[in-house]
Amino acid sequence: MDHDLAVAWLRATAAAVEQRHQELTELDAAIGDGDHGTNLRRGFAAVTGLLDELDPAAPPGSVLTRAGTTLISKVGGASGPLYGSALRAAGTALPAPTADMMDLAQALRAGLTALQKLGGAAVGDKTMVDAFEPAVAALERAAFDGFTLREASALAAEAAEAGARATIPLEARKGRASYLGRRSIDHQDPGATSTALLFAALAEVSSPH
Amino acid sequence: MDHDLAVAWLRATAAAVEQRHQELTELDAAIGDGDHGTNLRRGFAAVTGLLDELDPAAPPGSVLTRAGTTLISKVGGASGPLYGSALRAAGTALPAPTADMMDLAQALRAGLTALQKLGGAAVGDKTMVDAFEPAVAALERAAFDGFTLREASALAAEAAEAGARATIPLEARKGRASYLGRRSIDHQDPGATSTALLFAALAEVSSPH
Amino acid sequence: MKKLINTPESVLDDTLAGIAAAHPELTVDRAARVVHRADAPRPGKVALISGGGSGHEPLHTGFVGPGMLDAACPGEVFTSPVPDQMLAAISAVDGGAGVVFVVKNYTGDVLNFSLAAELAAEQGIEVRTVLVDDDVAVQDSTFTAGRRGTGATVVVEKVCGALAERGAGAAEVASIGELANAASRSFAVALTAATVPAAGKPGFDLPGDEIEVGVGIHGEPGRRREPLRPARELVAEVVETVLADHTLASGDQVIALVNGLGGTPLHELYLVYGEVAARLAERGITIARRLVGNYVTSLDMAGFSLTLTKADPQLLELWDAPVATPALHWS
Amino acid sequence: MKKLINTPESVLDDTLAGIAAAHPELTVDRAARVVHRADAPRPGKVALISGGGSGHEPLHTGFVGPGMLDAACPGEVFTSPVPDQMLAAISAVDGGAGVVFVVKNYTGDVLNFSLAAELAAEQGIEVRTVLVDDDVAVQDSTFTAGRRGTGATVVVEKVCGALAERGAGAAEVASIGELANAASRSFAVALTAATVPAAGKPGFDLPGDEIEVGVGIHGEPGRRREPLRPARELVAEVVETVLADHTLASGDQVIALVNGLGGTPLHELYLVYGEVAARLAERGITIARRLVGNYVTSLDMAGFSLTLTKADPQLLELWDAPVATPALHWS
Ligand SMILES: Nc1ncnc2c1ncn2[C@@H]1O[C@H](COP(=O)(O)OP(=O)(O)O)[C@@H](O)[C@H]1O
Ligand SMILES: Nc1ncnc2c1ncn2[C@@H]1O[C@H](COP(=O)(O)OP(=O)(O)O)[C@@H](O)[C@H]1O
Ligand SMILES: [Mg+2]
Ligand SMILES: [Mg+2]
Ligand SMILES: [Mg+2]
Ligand SMILES: [Mg+2]
Repeated sequence: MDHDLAVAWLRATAAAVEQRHQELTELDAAIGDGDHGTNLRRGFAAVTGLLDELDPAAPPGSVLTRAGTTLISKVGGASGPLYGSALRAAGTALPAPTADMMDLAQALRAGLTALQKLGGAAVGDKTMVDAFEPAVAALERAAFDGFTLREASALAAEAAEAGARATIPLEARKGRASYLGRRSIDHQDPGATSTALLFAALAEVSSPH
Repeated sequence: MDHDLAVAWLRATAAAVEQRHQELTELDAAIGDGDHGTNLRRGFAAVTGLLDELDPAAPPGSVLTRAGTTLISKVGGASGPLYGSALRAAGTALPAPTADMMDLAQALRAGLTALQKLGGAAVGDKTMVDAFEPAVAALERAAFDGFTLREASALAAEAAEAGARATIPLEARKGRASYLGRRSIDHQDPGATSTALLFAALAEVSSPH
Repeated sequence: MKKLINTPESVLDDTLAGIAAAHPELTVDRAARVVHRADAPRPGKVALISGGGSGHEPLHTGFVGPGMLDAACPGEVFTSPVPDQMLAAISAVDGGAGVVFVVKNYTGDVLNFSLAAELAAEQGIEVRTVLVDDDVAVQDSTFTAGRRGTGATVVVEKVCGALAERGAGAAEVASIGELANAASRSFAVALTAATVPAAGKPGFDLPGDEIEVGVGIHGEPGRRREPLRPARELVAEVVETVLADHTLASGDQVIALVNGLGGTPLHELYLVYGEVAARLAERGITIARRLVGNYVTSLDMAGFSLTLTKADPQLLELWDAPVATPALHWS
Repeated sequence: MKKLINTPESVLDDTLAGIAAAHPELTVDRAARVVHRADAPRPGKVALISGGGSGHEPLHTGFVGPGMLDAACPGEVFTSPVPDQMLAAISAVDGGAGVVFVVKNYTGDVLNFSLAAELAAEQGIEVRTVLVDDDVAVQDSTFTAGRRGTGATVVVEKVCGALAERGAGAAEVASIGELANAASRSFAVALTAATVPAAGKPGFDLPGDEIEVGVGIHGEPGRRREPLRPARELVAEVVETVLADHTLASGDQVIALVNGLGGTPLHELYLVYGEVAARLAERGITIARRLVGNYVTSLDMAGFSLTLTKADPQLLELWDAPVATPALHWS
């Protein structure tokens, strides 16, 4: 991952959020407070603003770190600090000026660890972790198997998507949805859904057009 | 009019109000504040309570006066003082122990005068006066022509009913409906409608069953 | 109808039970339906009494206390009180120095308070009445019942109360009330209709995105119905409407009341206040004092009213005087 | 959606403009989204800072002033504030005697305030946090995010503010806040759902005569849905529910808050308070102090919450201490 790819990834995520914020908000309305799409939209609009002004020489890690800081400053809610801290930790772990597949997988693992440390959620708690963890695991496996970024990110996107869908039958144990107890069952977690968008965006920008 | 007829008249009015309070309230909702039926229902329930406890020797005038006082004490709104003062003035004017047709007509004229003095409304202002005035005028004519109470009160009831219906095309100039200006047109005045009930009740109790 | 009540018939009594429990500093006579200062009567002090239909809380019960009303007479919901209540209030709070009624200009209120004044006069008690009629939505002409009394009631009760507290005579108290009323204009906009408990359904239909412009506090229909617009435009128009009927010029000071009608949350009222302040600033009018909140409500109606009182040093000084009531409290 | 707003995006900023205009005694930093005492920082005084999503007004901005908060950080509607706001608040009001955060227990609030505390620590500023979690509708277990913070926030901010005003240290201020929180339990009932401006429609469907029992202040669904009942029965059940989770016995004293959720008129809240008082009297529990009104709202939601804080002489004394904020004001 280099500067351009990091920027492209964040822009593609911003575009996906812009396009699907209503869906995210509706998922959140069902088991949360109905603002997840609005929150991320506000955050990624600010990230887009940041990217527009960015030094083209900035290493990819600093792109992610600064995007994470922007999310923390703009999103609020649970998802802002979680995504923000994840991106910040990932960015900090990413070597400059370019990172290979294994570097990227490790950096995103570092991001996930930060997210989990802050939020305290494990896989199965019906949160973004349920999409994030399998996506990172898929990246790690693919890196280990020597896959290209295109192949690896496609696998990660699939895994994130499957993880998001797998939250449907779960009972939430973290975040606002946990107040619902068993009534959180049969709803897809909004944060896991936006995580799937994040990894789909990575796959998208990693494929030649 | 004697004690029994006065009591019967008020009871018949109370029954009519109880039966038709919703209609009165709906008329008031259209051009007022939607409480005319509720107001009169509360007032006539109290009048019924008064009648239950009344000295059987009380002259008819005192029955009306005390009923008027009860309405003033219980109804509130515009209609309470107006009907209450009208009944009080009529009762005061009624000779004891019995009143003939002319006495009754004159007493109700006194009641109407008190009502108009208090409220300041003239015929055509779209108020209870529009039903009250023609009813009293009909009674006076009938008394002059030597009609029986049965005949006279039937004519008065008809006149009151016609007067109430005649408020429909009028623009209100008194009371809450006057705020509406031209938009008060095409609605029947609730107070005129309840006045029609009052005179219909008089006709009802004046007819042999 | 969704309301936190027991039965429509018992709303007033049950509310009074709550007020009695919540405010030990007030005396609540549930039988007579009078709320009055516990320390009344105060010898030598003019007794300031108001009242009106319920459903406008905190008006009037929430304005009883030192520096404001001596007693309030709450009627049934949206129905004026009966003269017996005012007479009971007089006998509870009359300190022998005269009685002043503050009456909102509605036929029912005017008739019931004037019967009460007549009956009091028969007992040798002279009553003066301040009539509040500030709502510019109604044309004040011989063809109407005249302007309705709305938000200015708060200002009138406050300044009369302050003057009465200082031992002023009844004529003086009534005349400052008349002055405050004459200096005040109000206008209201409803986003939804109020539901009277006994009626069980909203007083009028307000479909989709429509609003009632110039509504009365009993849900009396307003000047017109129109689509809801952004607050900035709507408030600009409300300010225009109030000023069109006012004698305010650049350099003048006002007391401003942005009042919620009951169902509108505080953050919207602040937002409206911000727009009001901006529009008045453009015209060089200074808001010297203000209230933002629910003061003269209309049950659960959503919407707001704006009251502007042209303020002179005397009115401001009386406005600032200490007050200790459930709804207004400063020292 | 019928709201007095300009655009859903500008609600917070426009509301802050209104607060700024209405309260010259406060400093409103619209860019930083911080509302703070104009006389801050006060050297030697612990800085008491709170905040949370908007839409709960007067919470928290209405509790800024002498005797209560030094600063409030309002987030977007129903969305917790971001750490930048808390850092800006600290730099505006930190008098060098320590900082205490009052945080309602929601994941978003907890995370953002704790990031802020971390960042402050990096600047050498130690922050203590009082977590408010009083809502008994949520089971407090490792399988949930824990109890939500609701009405008790008012009590916590009041007593912490009183102690801070007297020059107590940060540890002492935080510990009285924890004590007040531990002594408090709340429960809420919604008659209608709130509409978040950005969403444009009610957060949940509440058909016909149904109510949401145990609702959260962001419209989080409650324990169950059931038909609306007369206030007497409903309140009796709410009182039961709160007491079932409390350690109150006959002879105890409480501070009681009957709080409107935004769309419920004051007369209904008084009626509810009357029922609460009657139920507690039956059990020999004395309401030593009380508030009846809109304090912790949920936009335009109709309904109420009940908070009972077991009161000891120290809490009562701090409750009675002077306070001068837009929403609480006594001397
Ligand atoms: N403790 C947690 N750990 C990880 N993810 C969480 C946690 N709490 C909440 N989330 C995620 O955050 C999402 C909600 O984000 P958002 O709606 O933006 O915040 P809020 O709940 O504050 O309104 C949830 O769907 C869930 O995936
Ligand atoms: N000034 C008046 N003179 C005569 N009748 C009046 C006057 N004002 C109102 N009314 C009558 O009172 C009726 C309304 O009574 P009601 O609804 O009980 O009182 P309110 O208007 O106070 O709610 C009107 O329909 C009208 O007939
Ligand atoms: Mg959310
Ligand atoms: Mg009426
Ligand atoms: Mg009425
Ligand atoms: Mg949120």
